Amino acid sequence: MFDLALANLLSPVVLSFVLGLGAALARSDLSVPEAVAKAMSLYLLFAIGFKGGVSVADHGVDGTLGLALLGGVVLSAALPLVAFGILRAVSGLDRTAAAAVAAHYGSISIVTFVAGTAILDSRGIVFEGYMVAVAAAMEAPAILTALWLVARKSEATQSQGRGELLHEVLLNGSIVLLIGAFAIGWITGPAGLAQIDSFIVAPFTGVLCLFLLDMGLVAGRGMRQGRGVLDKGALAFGLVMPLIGATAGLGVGLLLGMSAGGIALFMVLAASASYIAVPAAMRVALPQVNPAIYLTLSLAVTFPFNLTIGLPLYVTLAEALTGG
Amino acid sequence: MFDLALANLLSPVVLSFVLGLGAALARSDLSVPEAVAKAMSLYLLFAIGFKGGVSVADHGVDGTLGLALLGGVVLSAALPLVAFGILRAVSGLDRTAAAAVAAHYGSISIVTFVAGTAILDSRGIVFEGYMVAVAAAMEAPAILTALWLVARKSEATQSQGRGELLHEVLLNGSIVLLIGAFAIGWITGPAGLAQIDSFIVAPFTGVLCLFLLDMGLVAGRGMRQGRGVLDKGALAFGLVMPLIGATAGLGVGLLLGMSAGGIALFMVLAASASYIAVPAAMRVALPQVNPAIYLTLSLAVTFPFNLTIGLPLYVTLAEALTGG
Amino acid sequence: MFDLALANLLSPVVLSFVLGLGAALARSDLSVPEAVAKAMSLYLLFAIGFKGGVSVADHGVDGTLGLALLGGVVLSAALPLVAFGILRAVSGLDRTAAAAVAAHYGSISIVTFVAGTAILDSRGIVFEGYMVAVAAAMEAPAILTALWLVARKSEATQSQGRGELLHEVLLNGSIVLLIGAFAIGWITGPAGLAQIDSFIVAPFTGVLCLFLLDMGLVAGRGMRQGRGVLDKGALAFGLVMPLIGATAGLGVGLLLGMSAGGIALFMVLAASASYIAVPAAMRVALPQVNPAIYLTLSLAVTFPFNLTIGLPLYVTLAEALTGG
Amino acid sequence: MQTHAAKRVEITIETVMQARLTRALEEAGVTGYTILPVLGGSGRSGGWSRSGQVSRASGMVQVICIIRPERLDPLLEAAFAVVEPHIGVVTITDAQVLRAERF
Amino acid sequence: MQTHAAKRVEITIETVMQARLTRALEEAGVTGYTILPVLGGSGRSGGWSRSGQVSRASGMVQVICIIRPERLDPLLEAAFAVVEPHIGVVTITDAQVLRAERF
Amino acid sequence: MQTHAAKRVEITIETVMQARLTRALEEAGVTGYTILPVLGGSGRSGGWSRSGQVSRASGMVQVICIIRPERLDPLLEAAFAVVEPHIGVVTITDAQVLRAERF
Ligand SMILES: Nc1ncnc2c1ncn2[C@@H]1O[C@H](COP(=O)(O)O)[C@@H](O)[C@H]1O
Ligand SMILES: Nc1ncnc2c1ncn2[C@@H]1O[C@H](COP(=O)(O)O)[C@@H](O)[C@H]1O
Ligand SMILES: Nc1ncnc2c1ncn2[C@@H]1O[C@H](COP(=O)(O)O)[C@@H](O)[C@H]1O
Ligand code: NA
Ligand code: NA
Ligand code: NA
Repeated sequence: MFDLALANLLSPVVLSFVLGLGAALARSDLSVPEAVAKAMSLYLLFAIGFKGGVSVADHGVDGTLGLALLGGVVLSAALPLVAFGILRAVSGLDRTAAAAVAAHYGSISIVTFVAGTAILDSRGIVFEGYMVAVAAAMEAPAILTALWLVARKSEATQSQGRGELLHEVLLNGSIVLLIGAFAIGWITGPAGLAQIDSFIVAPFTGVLCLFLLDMGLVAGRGMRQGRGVLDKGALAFGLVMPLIGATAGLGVGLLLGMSAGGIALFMVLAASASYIAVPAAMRVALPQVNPAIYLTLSLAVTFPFNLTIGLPLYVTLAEALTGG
Repeated sequence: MFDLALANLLSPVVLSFVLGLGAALARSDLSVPEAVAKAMSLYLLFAIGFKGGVSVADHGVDGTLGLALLGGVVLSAALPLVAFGILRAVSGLDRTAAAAVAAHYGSISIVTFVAGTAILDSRGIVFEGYMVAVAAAMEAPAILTALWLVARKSEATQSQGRGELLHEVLLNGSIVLLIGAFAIGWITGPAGLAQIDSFIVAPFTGVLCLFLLDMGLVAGRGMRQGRGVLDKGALAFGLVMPLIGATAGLGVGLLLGMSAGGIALFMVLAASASYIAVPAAMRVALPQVNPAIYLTLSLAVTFPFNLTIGLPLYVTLAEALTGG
Repeated sequence: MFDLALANLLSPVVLSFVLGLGAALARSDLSVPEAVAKAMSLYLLFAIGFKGGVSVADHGVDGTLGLALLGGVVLSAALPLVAFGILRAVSGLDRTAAAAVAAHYGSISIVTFVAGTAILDSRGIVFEGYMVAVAAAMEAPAILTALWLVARKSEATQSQGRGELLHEVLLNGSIVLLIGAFAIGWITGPAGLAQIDSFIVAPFTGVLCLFLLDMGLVAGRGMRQGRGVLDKGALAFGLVMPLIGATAGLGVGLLLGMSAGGIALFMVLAASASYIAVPAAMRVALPQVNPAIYLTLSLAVTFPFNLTIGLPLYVTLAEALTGG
Repeated sequence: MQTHAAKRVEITIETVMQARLTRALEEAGVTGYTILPVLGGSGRSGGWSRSGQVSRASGMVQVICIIRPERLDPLLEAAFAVVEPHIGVVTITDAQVLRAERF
Repeated sequence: MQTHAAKRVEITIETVMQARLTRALEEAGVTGYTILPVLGGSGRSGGWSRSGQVSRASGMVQVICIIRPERLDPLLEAAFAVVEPHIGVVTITDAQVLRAERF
Repeated sequence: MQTHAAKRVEITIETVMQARLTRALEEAGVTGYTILPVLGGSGRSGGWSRSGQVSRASGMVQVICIIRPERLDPLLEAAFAVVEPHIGVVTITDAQVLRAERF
């Protein structure tokens, strides 16, 4: 465990993140243009989706695919309830703000997922290719739970915009690209991969480094700007909630009898917090909540925690508990 | 033929286009930043031009280079006359609009050309490296024909801007980069290629996938916005004109005694319709024509047709007729 | 020497620059989006820094690292005095403008450095990996010298902004990324490189080509716009100063007993002129100086000179004088 | 040259609300608008900047509508309904336009 | 502070016409202008958006000129000659400027 | 709808001075501003364009402040102190705003 944690901390990927973080905290003007950050995330989504699809084409789908999707949806829908309860107990956030934050922790961060697969790859641990689809399935349900938490106690339900919001979330660019690339990988299989692997496999880790450099910059700016936005209870939540999520993910993974790699990824997904799809949805649905609250928590607290400490911990636990 | 069509349809390249198309039609917010799309097109132009030049350096130039350039220019200048005649007969477009559209079909789409070379490469069919230069030579003549078609019947010839327009078209960024990279490839030859092949050869197909994803998004948006702009006659034109162009390209290629690959590319060039250089020229020269007409036809009708059905058809025919 | 000069001139890297230059002078609209140019420079800085760090991890640091850093700082601080003296003697620039220009020539151009390492690599000449750190150390001292040159004779010292300016220059994005990547490469060593070499090693020269294409475009536009800004004396300075700088760099390198590659890079650094960090600092500190003066000199005169003639000259000399 | 009085309305609003705003404007009979990108800004809810933004959640755009003076009120009401619960700013300036028949 | 009356002219025009417009402005004696990018818009000829645009054909820019009031008319005439056959909008606003000697 | 008089100040300034300007504005009590990207421009110190710029040294941005009329003077003084030695333009327009309590 300790070795893996150190190896993870001293990998180019994590050090790039640390570099970005440090640069932002030192007020360097280092920055990655918005269009380039977007391009790298398109690349990562396409590559991870495609490889997942190829892996499914290669190994076939066993019965657990459906169950894993169901497990993911349940996790995403249920975790916000836990998160909401904790936040109301330990932080000063009001009902609506707590619900908005809770939505982020039920949903997932695809970059954390990608970093998790990179660790698994580097350790030679295989995982179910369809976990990419599970990741996509976990994006949206948490949002519904959060909206329900708010609507339950308020008369102004704004229900007319609900359908539109769901359409937006389900068809947001990241999900469409991830699932689309998964489908393309599945259809074209190893032959398709052979055509483009020097684009999506070989340079993958390098692109991830530059992307995490940018994530570090954004997280660092978030730390500077978010100072004062979060009380101690909220901060503690941002460090404890991933562990709770990971435990729930571990339970689901064990229950479904998945491989060590699959279980580790279930933990990663449940532990991670969204910072792209859910913030956008919350700005539309719950505009009264200050976005600095959830962005700071998810980007500047939980993401760095998962990247540095969480991921090696989850992988080690998953391996230990499956005798891997 | 059918096998090749299916293999083409199920390649990562075409499926990426289909994914973009579907995402746009489903109103997903998936999008590729303008700067990134531009970067990918710079990359593709540089790579295709460079490889063409290296191929010429490698195999030498035989006498057909000059004839092929001439053939391309003649095709580009003559096809708009055919296109114009058909459009005036079957669609409701007025004289000026029909001329503007006709210019697009005489000129070429370099992305269609690139996709054509990708099919040839994947099937191991060689082609004359200088076809890249032919592609560049075919961009502009069609514009002159179209302007002549308009000027013939109108007093307001705006002739003062003619020279400036030609300068712009002949020195537009795409042509300059394509021809420049071709020259660099020719000068530096295989030794130059060895220095940069892991940049321009290995990742090429992967970049093409992401680029076509974006083309699919643009074409899909074009289909949505262009609904109602085109009458049935114009739509039919967008599907039939590529076949006419391909036939003309076939004739020229056979006449010049080119290889199966070279003939296929002549067909591809003649069948394709411009959507970058010519639209910009038409906005300047014939601003009264609604750009949605030609952009929808060329991007949302002819480009998808060529990519999915046209290319494998042209390649099969070229092979069959040369006994390849 | 002559062979190397020709090989350099006919390399894809230099020809790409020439293509950009020609396109801009011919008023083509070829252009690289700002975000993409920025992305390529981030990539080059990350790759060159990382590789330098790995090389240090690999070969260890001997005593010369500290001395080389010191030598670099002294060169950067002293060269502006020479440059200032020459400019005041041969050009019509006033005291402040001459000081602003002088700052550029004491500081360095990291792209020239990168192009220099590319030549060394292609000829199989090794160099001290820590030269990357020397490059970073040479960015800022020249600015202090220039400000001192101005302040010495003027009452309005604006000294309140001095600290802020230094903070900005020392923490400017390029330096932070270069040094940060150097540190990451050093920490992760060859194992880290193995994870990302197909991203930062294989495509490096290709990216450098596209980047220099853009540099050519910018230099060409600079030549067109800067016509008339520089008198003959200033122009001559832009061609002679790199030779003076290179000679000083040669002296320092010989004095420190470095390898032929290390000496060549010392010459390259001293010969090159900044066009990113120093112009920005000068706009803040000496806004009264027309930026076209130093940008034209450094980008449109000295950079092309170094790229085409200077680099092979410096490498040949360094090899000859060390018996390499 | 002959110019005509018009109102120029500028609405600075979060990017996530852009589609809803332009839809509301179209429903209120606005026949044209132009959208400018916004690099960054600061207000009661703090500062933000586009560089390095990973989330669409915090970008903004500026929507500009030129309209005939008599159409101002329905436009403002439509805009206000969308902007009201959100952060953002609405300003109105008197302007002159060429080609009044377009507005 | 001391300010001076000026006119602010904003011309929203297709990107392909930008060079022609600024050349015409310079010929009409305009000494300065600023060009803003436009993300998207909508008008009589339909809507468009920059994202995913593959063609230069449909982008727009906004050219802003600050000028002394007495110079308005030649500017408008020069601008109109370029804009007239094209899509696009021209607005004029009254403004105050610092450093009037610059205009 | 109920609107309120305000001043709209637009400052076009070099990118390198952006942070200094917004800091000065904040010190002068300005509670909000919006920053627009600038693509290019031309003035007494010549023309420039963002495309292919390798140096931060020559980009510009436009900072827009909406303020209550009575706050105009301190703002202009703060802005002028930063802008004065630099290239750039400051314009002021009369405007109306919704939600005056914000300014
Ligand atoms: N006084 C102002 N002048 C110009 N823009 C403003 C002003 N106040 C707010 N804004 C813009 O509106 C956004 C949201 O402001 P707020 O609703 O006050 O948080 C800011 O980020 C600015 O872009
Ligand atoms: N009323 C308006 N207000 C603001 N911008 C407009 C307006 N009408 C048109 N535009 C802009 O001008 C472009 C062309 O308009 P049009 O010539 O009406 O097709 C549109 O895409 C908008 O960017
Ligand atoms: N009259 C003007 N109207 C609009 N923008 C201007 C004007 N004059 C200058 N500018 C802008 O301010 C920048 C610097 O102008 P200058 O200080 O005159 O060199 C130019 O590049 C333009 O972006
Ligand atoms: Na989660
Ligand atoms: Na054609
Ligand atoms: Na130097």
